[in-house]
Amino acid sequence: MPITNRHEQTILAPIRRVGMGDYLLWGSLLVLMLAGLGAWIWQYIEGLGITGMNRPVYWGVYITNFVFFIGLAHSGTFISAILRVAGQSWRAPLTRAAEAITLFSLPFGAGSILIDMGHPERILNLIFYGRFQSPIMWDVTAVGLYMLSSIVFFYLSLLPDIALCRDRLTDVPNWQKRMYKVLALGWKDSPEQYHRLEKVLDGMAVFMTMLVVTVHTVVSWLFGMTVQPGWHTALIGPFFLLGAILSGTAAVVIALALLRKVYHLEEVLHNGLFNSLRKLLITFILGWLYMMIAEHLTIGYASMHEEMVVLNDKFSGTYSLVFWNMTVLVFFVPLLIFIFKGKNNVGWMVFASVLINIGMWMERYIVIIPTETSPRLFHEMGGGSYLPALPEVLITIACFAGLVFLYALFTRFFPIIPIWETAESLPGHAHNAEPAPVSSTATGD
Amino acid sequence: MDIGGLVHTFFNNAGPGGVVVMLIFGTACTIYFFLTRWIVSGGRDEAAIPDEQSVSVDA
Amino acid sequence: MPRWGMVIDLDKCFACQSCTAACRMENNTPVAGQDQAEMGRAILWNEVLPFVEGEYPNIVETMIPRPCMHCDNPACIKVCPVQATFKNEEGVVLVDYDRCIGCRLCTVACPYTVRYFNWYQPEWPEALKEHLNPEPEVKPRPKGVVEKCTFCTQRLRKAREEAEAAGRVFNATDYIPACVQTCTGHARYFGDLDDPNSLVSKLAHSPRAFRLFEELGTQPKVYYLKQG
Amino acid sequence: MATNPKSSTTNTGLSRRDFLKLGAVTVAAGAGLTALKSVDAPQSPQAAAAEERIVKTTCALCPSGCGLDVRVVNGKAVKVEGNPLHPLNQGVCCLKGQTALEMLYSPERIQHPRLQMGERGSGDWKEIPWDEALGLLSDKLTELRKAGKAHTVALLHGELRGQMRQTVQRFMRAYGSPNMISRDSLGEGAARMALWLSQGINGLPVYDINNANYVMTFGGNLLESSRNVIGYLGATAFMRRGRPQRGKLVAVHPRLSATGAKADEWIPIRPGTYGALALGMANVIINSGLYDADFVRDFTFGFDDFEDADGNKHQGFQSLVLESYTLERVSNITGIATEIIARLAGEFATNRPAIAVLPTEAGELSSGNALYTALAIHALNALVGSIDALGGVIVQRFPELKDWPTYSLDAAARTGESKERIDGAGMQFPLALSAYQNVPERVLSGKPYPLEVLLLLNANPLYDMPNDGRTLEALTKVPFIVSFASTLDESAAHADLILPASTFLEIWGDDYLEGTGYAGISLRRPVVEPVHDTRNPGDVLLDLAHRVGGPLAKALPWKDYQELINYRLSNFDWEKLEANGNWSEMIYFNAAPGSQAWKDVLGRDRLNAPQDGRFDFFSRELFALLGSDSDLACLPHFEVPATLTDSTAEALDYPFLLVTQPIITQSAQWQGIIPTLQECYGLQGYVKWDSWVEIGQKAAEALELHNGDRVWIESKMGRVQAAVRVRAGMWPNAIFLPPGQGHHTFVRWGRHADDASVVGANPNALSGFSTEPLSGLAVCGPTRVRISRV
Repeated sequence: MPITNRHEQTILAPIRRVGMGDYLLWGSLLVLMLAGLGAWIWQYIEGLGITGMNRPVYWGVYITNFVFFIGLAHSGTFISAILRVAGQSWRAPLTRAAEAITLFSLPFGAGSILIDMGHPERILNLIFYGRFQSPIMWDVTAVGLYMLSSIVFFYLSLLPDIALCRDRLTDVPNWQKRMYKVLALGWKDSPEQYHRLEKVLDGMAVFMTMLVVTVHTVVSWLFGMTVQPGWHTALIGPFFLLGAILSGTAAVVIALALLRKVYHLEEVLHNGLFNSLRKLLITFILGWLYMMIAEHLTIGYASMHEEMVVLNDKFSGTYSLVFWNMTVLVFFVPLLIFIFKGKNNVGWMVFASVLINIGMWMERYIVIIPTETSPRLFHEMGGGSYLPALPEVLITIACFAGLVFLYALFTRFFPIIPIWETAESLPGHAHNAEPAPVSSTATGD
Repeated sequence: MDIGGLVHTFFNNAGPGGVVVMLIFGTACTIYFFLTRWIVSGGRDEAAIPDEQSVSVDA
Repeated sequence: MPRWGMVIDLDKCFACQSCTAACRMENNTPVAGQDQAEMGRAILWNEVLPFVEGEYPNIVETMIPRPCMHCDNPACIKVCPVQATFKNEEGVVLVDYDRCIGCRLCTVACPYTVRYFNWYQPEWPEALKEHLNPEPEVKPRPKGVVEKCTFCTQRLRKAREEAEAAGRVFNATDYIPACVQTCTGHARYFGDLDDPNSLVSKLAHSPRAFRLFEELGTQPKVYYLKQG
Repeated sequence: MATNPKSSTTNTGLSRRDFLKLGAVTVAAGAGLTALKSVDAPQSPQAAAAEERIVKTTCALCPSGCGLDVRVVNGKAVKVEGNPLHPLNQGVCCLKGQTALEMLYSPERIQHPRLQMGERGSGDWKEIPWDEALGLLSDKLTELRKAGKAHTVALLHGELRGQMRQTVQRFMRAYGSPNMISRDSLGEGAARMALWLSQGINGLPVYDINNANYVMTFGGNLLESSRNVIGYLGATAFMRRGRPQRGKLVAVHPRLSATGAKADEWIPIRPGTYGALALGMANVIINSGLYDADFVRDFTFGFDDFEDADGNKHQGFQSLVLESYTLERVSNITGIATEIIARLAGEFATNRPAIAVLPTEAGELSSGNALYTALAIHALNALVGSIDALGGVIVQRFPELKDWPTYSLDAAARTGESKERIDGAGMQFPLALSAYQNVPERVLSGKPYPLEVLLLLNANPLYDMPNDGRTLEALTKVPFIVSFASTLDESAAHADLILPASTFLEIWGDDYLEGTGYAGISLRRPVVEPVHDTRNPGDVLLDLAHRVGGPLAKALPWKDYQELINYRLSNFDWEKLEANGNWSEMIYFNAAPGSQAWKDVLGRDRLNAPQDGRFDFFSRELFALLGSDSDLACLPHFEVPATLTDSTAEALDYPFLLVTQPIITQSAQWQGIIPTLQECYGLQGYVKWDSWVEIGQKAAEALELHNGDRVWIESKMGRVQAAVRVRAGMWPNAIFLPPGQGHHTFVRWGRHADDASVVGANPNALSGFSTEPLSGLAVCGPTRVRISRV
């Protein structure tokens, strides 16, 4: 059936033709990824010695990447699952974009652990000799389950649109058609199917919300469970969780703005959406600030000796530069931008979100490294020092390039805006029991 | 064996942890597989499997 | 089964680092070389650590030899995902080099930073390979695994074999680690903490005895006797 | 297992038994996977039944000479441990001994004799067989001897152990050269001379710390690098915890060393002013009448003023000290508060037996007042009656060995013997046995005669005293230089012929038990077959003696050094000696003052002073030598070191005083070569594989220096670079550079081995070496230096 309404037409446009720009983009991203892969192979052959890690700073940029990318992975679940549970129908256009960030950042998060291991080829030991008392086993379970669940959740919400592509897109290469046919699993747009899909998605949304809370708490318990000063605090779980949601939502804003610009989806991803996200971001930044104050005030006030060593290192020591930049980048500047400049101004929103994510990467760095550089048994000149070396830089860039590459690849072959959900705003597809959503232009205050 | 001992051996020894992980992944996969099949099969029941029932009138 | 423990009398220890060298020669820990040592990657299981307090001229400088504490409630064993590090029935914390996946969670968990990581494949010039201790337990470790003081388990095994060969019952005083044997100030005592008559348990209960970070609940089994 | 009836009836869903079955199945699956995993290669089979033995030998990496048990498996030495049957170390072994295997198998060792083909120092060597090398040297020696120039052959030597010292003496004397120059004028010469001038014993003082109640070390590093480190470590441990009454250890040094940190008290003092402190304490002890009056009255001389044979008056020790070493003056000189000096003196005198320890390390007493400082410090022992007392200063006894065969000197040997020594000892420096640091100046001046051949045995003059290139200049003037070095050290690199010495684990030899007091001998025997084509210098000398022939062959008739050892130790039960690795009397018998044995401990070696069993406060030996022109020269007194009295301009330009102090990780000739020692080189600054400069806190603040900054340390003689370590335990304007680093031979190790460079810096390069007029002892400190950022 030829494309009839304009809505589908704008969303399916990007899939039409794979231009020269795409190949160029994919090529450059692939080069970066191969550089990262080469660095990892060099590290596997030579040994972890080529990184900057040493004694006592045994964990460095790789573990920071691990926490950061798992943090990014919270965007998808938050936008689609939690808002679906909360019945916020305005989230419809951006659910897939958000879940895509989750889907494509998770492998690089989990991959960072693999890269950081001394013997990656012994990964199966985790299964053969898995020991559940270790926080790493909790991580493996939680992150693994979360990855599996977000793949299924993503695929299910994609199903109707794949069927739509199968039916609508006739002038695409054959292999693409066959792919749509296979992936659509014989979807027939029947109301019963939609009804079952809605029920399953609602059920999974509840499960995913609970799961995402466990994932990032468990990631933070890698540090929380040790007795090291600066790590061993009860607040590290919620602190990391809120940081992750903040970083995830900021990532969603960036992704949406890029999509809007590249694929001219202005009227689908209208300013109202960004205004709602802006309100969310403001609350999360304030929440994150609350966590920061709660943690550092408690440590500073009680001022136990070894805790103060780490705290002073952060506030006025070697890491004071990174720490204060991080607080400014994540708290002051974005907050001011959102409050004064952000309304109806996507450009500023993106700038603030980029700042937030840079700040959040530094925040993970600040939580991990200073505790390691001032060990409890702090003898004369015993403090460690750590500078990331070439392989760590290459692999970090490769992770980011990988995320963007997968994202770009996906938007080329599948509609990034869920047509069947947004189509509800048009008559004819009365599948959703909710009342007709408020028309798009009126939202936002 | 008392509960404390059971919990201790479960958490402390190498082996059961891996089995639990496999269990969780296994059950998750099967659940999702059946869910997906159930969703997709939605279309067929309504339109009735051609051989068993008469062709339904639904569009 | 004996519960091995050690007592180090800081009044008789003169920070001569013989224990550091003896431990290396007994357990074949690799030499790191200048550039690696600058990055803090020297592997010395039994390092002597200097602590300085005070302003000139009233200075207190304590130098503490720090083997692995072989804690009864070790922070490292709790976190190992594959049980590569474990406590044998005699309370000695060991590492299985074939199973360790090199995730290094145990190295960051240990409050005493006694665990070392092989960043590179250890290597010796051809000639120097000759002097390595041939015992199987101390075969040079591959890169990518964690290693630490083991209270010289190879000496325990040999002591047991000798006792068996001589047809007598093995008792706790037959075995001492290399660092205890070579201590120039005779400051180290080693033995079974569960045997109330052993010198080690008597000294462990002396008023001068203290342990590092007792408040952490790791229950270390290396006691220090106060200097002075 | 009795089935539980209740469970079978409730068949709702999974019954407990099904659940257990399911659990069992899953565990089985897990186990299956585990089985799959552990099928990899089984543990490598135990090496073929290893041929293993324990060989007992004696260490030579520091003057102590501990007994070692070396475990040899399949002909390879795999572990060095202490010999439990050896009285000195009783089973312990210091870190140098432990790492001896990294010396034995070191890739830096010279493997064959070499001849310098190109210009000296060019490194253009040709490896030649031993015969050719020995032939070359023996021809040169015979030719010189025939030409009557036997005296133009000189031998610079460091530590010579056991029979080696007398072997070399016989070789040089029979050959006809007076120039056997020992290195101890840099270090232990001061202690030896002080003991001889005051107590009449030509030897080094030994301290019975086991039984002492109060030990005070003036300079040096008793627990890290004294002559009998291991003995004193064990003794101090016994003094503290081995006896009901805990002894006190006080360390006096401008730097807080490991000895200072582990001592009960560390007394920071202005560098080079130990003598003043000792005399200040003597002042307090005499003033308060705490000295041992009986001992002083009956067994000392020169305490009170006296009249000599021809009637002129002489000032005694008492009046000198009371007059000119008041507390205030001493406090100004030393920078120590008066009440501290008074308290130390009081403690020293009342906690008997007390010991004042003389430093014997290189560079410790080298401020131009070494002799009189040593005399002052040793006088304290006499004041409190610790001479040969239980827990006091005892005299080392030596075992009676089979006598050396007599030999007569021929004409050439007699003329050579009468010649003046090249280093001026005996003539220019009447008291000195040798003046090692004076050799370069004399060679450059060509007086009294130019040298033809220079032999270097355990000595590295280019490293010990670079003197801003003058030593190198002197070496280039000597036509033929032979080195017995084991590695290509700085001096060996400028030699013409290298006859590489084997390590102590590959040679026969012995060690006198020094530092325990009672007589003893410790056997050294080859542990493994020589790893390279190297020989024991003892064998080389015997071989040369036979090649040169004549009186030399008669003086050293043995075919090789093992035979010499067997001969000399023949009156011991050889099996027992080999089994235990040593023989000793185990007990020291203190001589009661005035008893028959007292003659052996006081005045035994006096030349022209009466052997009346009296300790000389006023040295009659010196008096006989110097005549009666000045009393002060015969009494212990304090001369302010030259560098402390420099003009303000110089003091402003070079504000800091460089202090040296040997540390325990510095092994004799193998500095910089042993990787494990490099890896724990600087304990207190936590430095590995590098040099560091220790600066006081206030000085560091003034220069805004922090830990780890690279700085230049510059003196008039040269400049070196090191990393800063800010140290609380440092005299305000003193700085410290660790000796033993900065060698041009270093082990290429680790990943970037090929571009490895010199490790650390050589502090000797900063000091100018001159000589004390009377005693011939080295004057090289405290050097004035300045610090500037790199």
